[in-house]
Amino acid sequence: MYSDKVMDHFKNPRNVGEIENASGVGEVGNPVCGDIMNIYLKIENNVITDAKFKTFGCGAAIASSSMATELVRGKTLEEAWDVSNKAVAEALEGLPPVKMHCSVLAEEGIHKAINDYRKKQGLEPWVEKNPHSHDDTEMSCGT
Amino acid sequence: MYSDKVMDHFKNPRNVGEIENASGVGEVGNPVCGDIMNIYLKIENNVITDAKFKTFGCGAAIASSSMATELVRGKTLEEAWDVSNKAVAEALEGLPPVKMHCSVLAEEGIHKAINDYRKKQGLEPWVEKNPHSHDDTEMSCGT
Amino acid sequence: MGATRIIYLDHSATTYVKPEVANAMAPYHTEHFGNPSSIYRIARDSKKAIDAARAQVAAALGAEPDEIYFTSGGSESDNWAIKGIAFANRKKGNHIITTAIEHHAVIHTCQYLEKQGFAVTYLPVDEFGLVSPAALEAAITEQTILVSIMYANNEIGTIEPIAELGAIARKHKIPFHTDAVQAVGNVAIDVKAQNIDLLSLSAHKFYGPKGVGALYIRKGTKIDTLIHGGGQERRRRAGTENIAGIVGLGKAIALATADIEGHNARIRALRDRLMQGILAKIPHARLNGHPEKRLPGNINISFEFIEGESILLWLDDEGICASTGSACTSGSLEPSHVLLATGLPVEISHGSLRLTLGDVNTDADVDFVLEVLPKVVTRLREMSPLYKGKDGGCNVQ
Amino acid sequence: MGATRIIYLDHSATTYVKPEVANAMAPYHTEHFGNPSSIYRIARDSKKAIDAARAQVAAALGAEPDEIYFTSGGSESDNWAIKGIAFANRKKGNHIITTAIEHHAVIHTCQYLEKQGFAVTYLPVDEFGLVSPAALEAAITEQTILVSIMYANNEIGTIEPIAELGAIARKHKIPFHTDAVQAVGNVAIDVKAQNIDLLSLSAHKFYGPKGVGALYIRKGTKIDTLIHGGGQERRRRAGTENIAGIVGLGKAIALATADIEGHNARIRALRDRLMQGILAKIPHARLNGHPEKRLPGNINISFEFIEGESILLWLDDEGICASTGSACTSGSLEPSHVLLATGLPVEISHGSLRLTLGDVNTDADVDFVLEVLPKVVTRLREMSPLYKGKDGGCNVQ
Ligand SMILES: Cc1ncc(COP(=O)(O)O)c(C=O)c1O
Ligand SMILES: Cc1ncc(COP(=O)(O)O)c(C=O)c1O
Repeated sequence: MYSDKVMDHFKNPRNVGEIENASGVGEVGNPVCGDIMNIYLKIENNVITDAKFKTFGCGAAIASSSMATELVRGKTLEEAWDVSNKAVAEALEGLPPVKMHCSVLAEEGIHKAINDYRKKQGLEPWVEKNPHSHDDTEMSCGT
Repeated sequence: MYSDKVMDHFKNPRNVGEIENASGVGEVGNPVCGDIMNIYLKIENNVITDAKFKTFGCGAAIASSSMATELVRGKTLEEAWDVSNKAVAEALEGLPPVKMHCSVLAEEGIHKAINDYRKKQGLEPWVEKNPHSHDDTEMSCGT
Repeated sequence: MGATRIIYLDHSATTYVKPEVANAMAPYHTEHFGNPSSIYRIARDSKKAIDAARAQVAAALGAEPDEIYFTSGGSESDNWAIKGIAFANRKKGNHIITTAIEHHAVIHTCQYLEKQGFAVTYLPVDEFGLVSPAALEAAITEQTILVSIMYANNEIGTIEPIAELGAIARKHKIPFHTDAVQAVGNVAIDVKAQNIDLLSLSAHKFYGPKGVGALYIRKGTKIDTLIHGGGQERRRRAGTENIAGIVGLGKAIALATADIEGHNARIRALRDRLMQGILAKIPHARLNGHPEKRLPGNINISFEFIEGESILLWLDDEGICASTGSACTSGSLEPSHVLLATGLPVEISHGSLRLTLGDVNTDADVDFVLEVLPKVVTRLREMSPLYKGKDGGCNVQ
Repeated sequence: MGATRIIYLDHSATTYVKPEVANAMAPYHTEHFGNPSSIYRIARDSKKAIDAARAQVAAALGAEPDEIYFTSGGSESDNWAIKGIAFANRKKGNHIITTAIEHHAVIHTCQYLEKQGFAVTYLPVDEFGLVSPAALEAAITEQTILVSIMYANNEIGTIEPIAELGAIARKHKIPFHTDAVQAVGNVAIDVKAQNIDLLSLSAHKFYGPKGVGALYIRKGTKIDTLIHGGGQERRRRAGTENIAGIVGLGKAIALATADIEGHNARIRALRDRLMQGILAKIPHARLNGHPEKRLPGNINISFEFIEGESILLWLDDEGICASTGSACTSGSLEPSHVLLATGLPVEISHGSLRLTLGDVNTDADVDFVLEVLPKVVTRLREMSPLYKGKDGGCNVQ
């Protein structure tokens, strides 16, 4: 059901943990849906220098968190903002249709963490370009 | 599906043929139903001295004709009249429920041949004691 | 009980499972037994096996794998197609068109729907068992929601003009179902080219196991589920999958459709020799079905003055397995509705014999039947009150 | 992909076929393949084999052989029982009573009937998953035409008071169906003593093949046919019989019911050690289902702060086959309707694990799971945002 890449990121998740005094934190999902992701970003000079996560969820949720934190590390905020759920899923060599919402959650987590940082900086939060219609998710709790 | 006795009477039918100038003939059944039996009796001094048949029909129809002619040979007309379809079926060690009507046909054939004889003799035909309601036949063409 | 050698001439009733098929199935009972809906590896093996079989079935029909749904056999497929379409489209209309010569799995289902308020037209057939496309066109009304016409008849072997019939249904935007249970492996099928929206098949008619079949449902077809429950078969047919059976079906359909023409040529040659031999040797015998448009292995002949079951019993005694019509009515007293629909008189239809050849049959089998059958017919005619001698008159014609 | 040894703990999803069963089935594919409806000898062998299997099933249930109908599995049996009774009694009433914890084969069928104009009451259960006889009695109306209550639950293993529930339905002259798919082989069943009018079972849950099951229908019960067609199964279930499957079902049920108590004692001992070990070793874990009234092989435990699928994936990596609930929903995102019905909060129900033991399991298996599972739970908790340390507070309780 899962690609080898998903299984690798599930079994050896990168960047598990919290960042103390993180520059931005994104908490998404809810326990009723069976998925919660907390994304922690350390941001220096507009660049993400560290990214960590804690996730309650299925294999795809854990792998998506792991991959998303990998993908945004070292990126500028603008670049990180553009990391889409599709990019996360592709980097994982695909997700089953019923699990696509996990990659969406990861994208939302990153966005939320970035905007948390922007708010703390007194900046306008960025607006979702195309708020997820979740077209590509076969079913998705709470959407 | 058929008992050994039925198969024996089917494969080695007794008394196949016609009797020239038979004392009584009984023709029953009809081709639309897939069964026709012609019973021929030779009667001397109120006793059936010969009985033959010709039958168009299934294995049970042929076996029933064979057995019925066997059973009435040597009997008085009164005794022969009392040979019931059940007696024929029992002598054959049973018939499948859907095939019970074949034994009924045999009984009717004998009765018809006896009454044919009685009519030729100027006698009242005997009346069926319990005209077959065919209760015991699961399905029966034309009844 | 004379014969020890068995000559099986009832392949349309059911076939044996080919050894390659049985071998393919075996590991899925004891080894790869995981429930394909489960998450762990041994279950994923089951899932893969089912996907592979689905691809095999799709390839055999010119369909996409996700248009194939596994069922428990031809009867379930027919019931699902017909009731599923009927109930899903009830608001659109209540009229169903089928034919007078369908298998009971279609006819009895339609009769059930009649009790549920649907109206059913049973198209007539000509003397060869052919359905007329013009008659189909004429029968269509505003209310028509389904056309179901069998691909090839199980009793007389007649092959219907499916592509043409399908085109008419398609033109009127009415879903077109065909019961192809007897056709698969004998006729090249292409559901797209032939305008087929739903197609039923059953593995045990082409050397696969009994109790497994499939329904092809063209993408986008609106159909109710027949067996509700778990999410198997993309939520359309519930029930833990019969993995071994499905693997067997896949293997069997791949074998059966690998070389249809070569297979048919061999069977047809044997069949023609047997058929012509019988007609030449036995007087008062008449071929039922179409002379050319028929299944390669099918022979159906009526012998006047005698009854079919008694022929079967004698043949069985000689080790020859045959039937009077479809297997499921061979225990019944009713004359074949198919033969009657071709206009055969009832009394003659009682004397019908179906011989259906398959991959096991040989020239020796044909010779043996040609030796035995005439004797059986003669013997039975001699005790028939309808038969007045070889050339004499008779009271049924 | 670590493990090479497989520890199968998902017997409620499906079982392997026992070698004795597979051996009994084998000859019916290639050798005794005749269609049982046919007249010749090789077909009569098939017929005899089916009759023998029917007698085996009847004996296991305390029924008469002619009350047993073979089907393609538990889902078909459930669909047939429920739709068959509903449609046959439509004129009498439109009300059906079932429970909130049925298998989807029952629930989705009832939901379909709701769309067809029937009204369905889903009886609640207590925290252990038990249905209350008083609640059943109270739910019955003049319109009630069917009561369907499962014998034992497939997720949490709770065994319902079937005889008592059946007696209430009987008193009101309402047909009583029970889905006994998980019960056969684990509980002694006597349909007469337990007032059961219809009972569904499926071979692959007791070491028989997949794709074959049975429905017991008490003599005199008014029920419509689900699969129309040929005259098989005394004209009530059409389709060429899955002879090999039916023979396998017969053999498997005979084996499974030969010594239920002995079998249960062994399984229960293993199960209890595993269950108690898990609860002792892992904090914030809670047993679902009834402490005593449960299937001998069933364990269902919720682990707070973590999600079930990720537990399964780790266990699979160690060669342990398990599930979160029923197999057919393990790919789904929805929390178990059974756990929710027992009052478990949604967020905790996501972290549930079902382990179901069977005849292959050993003490070594139990030891291994007790070694592996606590590590898996710890690992996942450590990356869970909900978990605040072993004794710390947490935001879901
Ligand atoms: C309680 C229950 N009912 C019905 C079924 C359906 O049986 P099958 O998968 O054989 O159709 C199952 C198992 O899947 C079950 O556990
Ligand atoms: C034309 C046709 N349709 C349907 C069926 C039913 O198939 P099954 O017996 O596999 O249910 C058969 C054979 O029995 C058939 O010949």
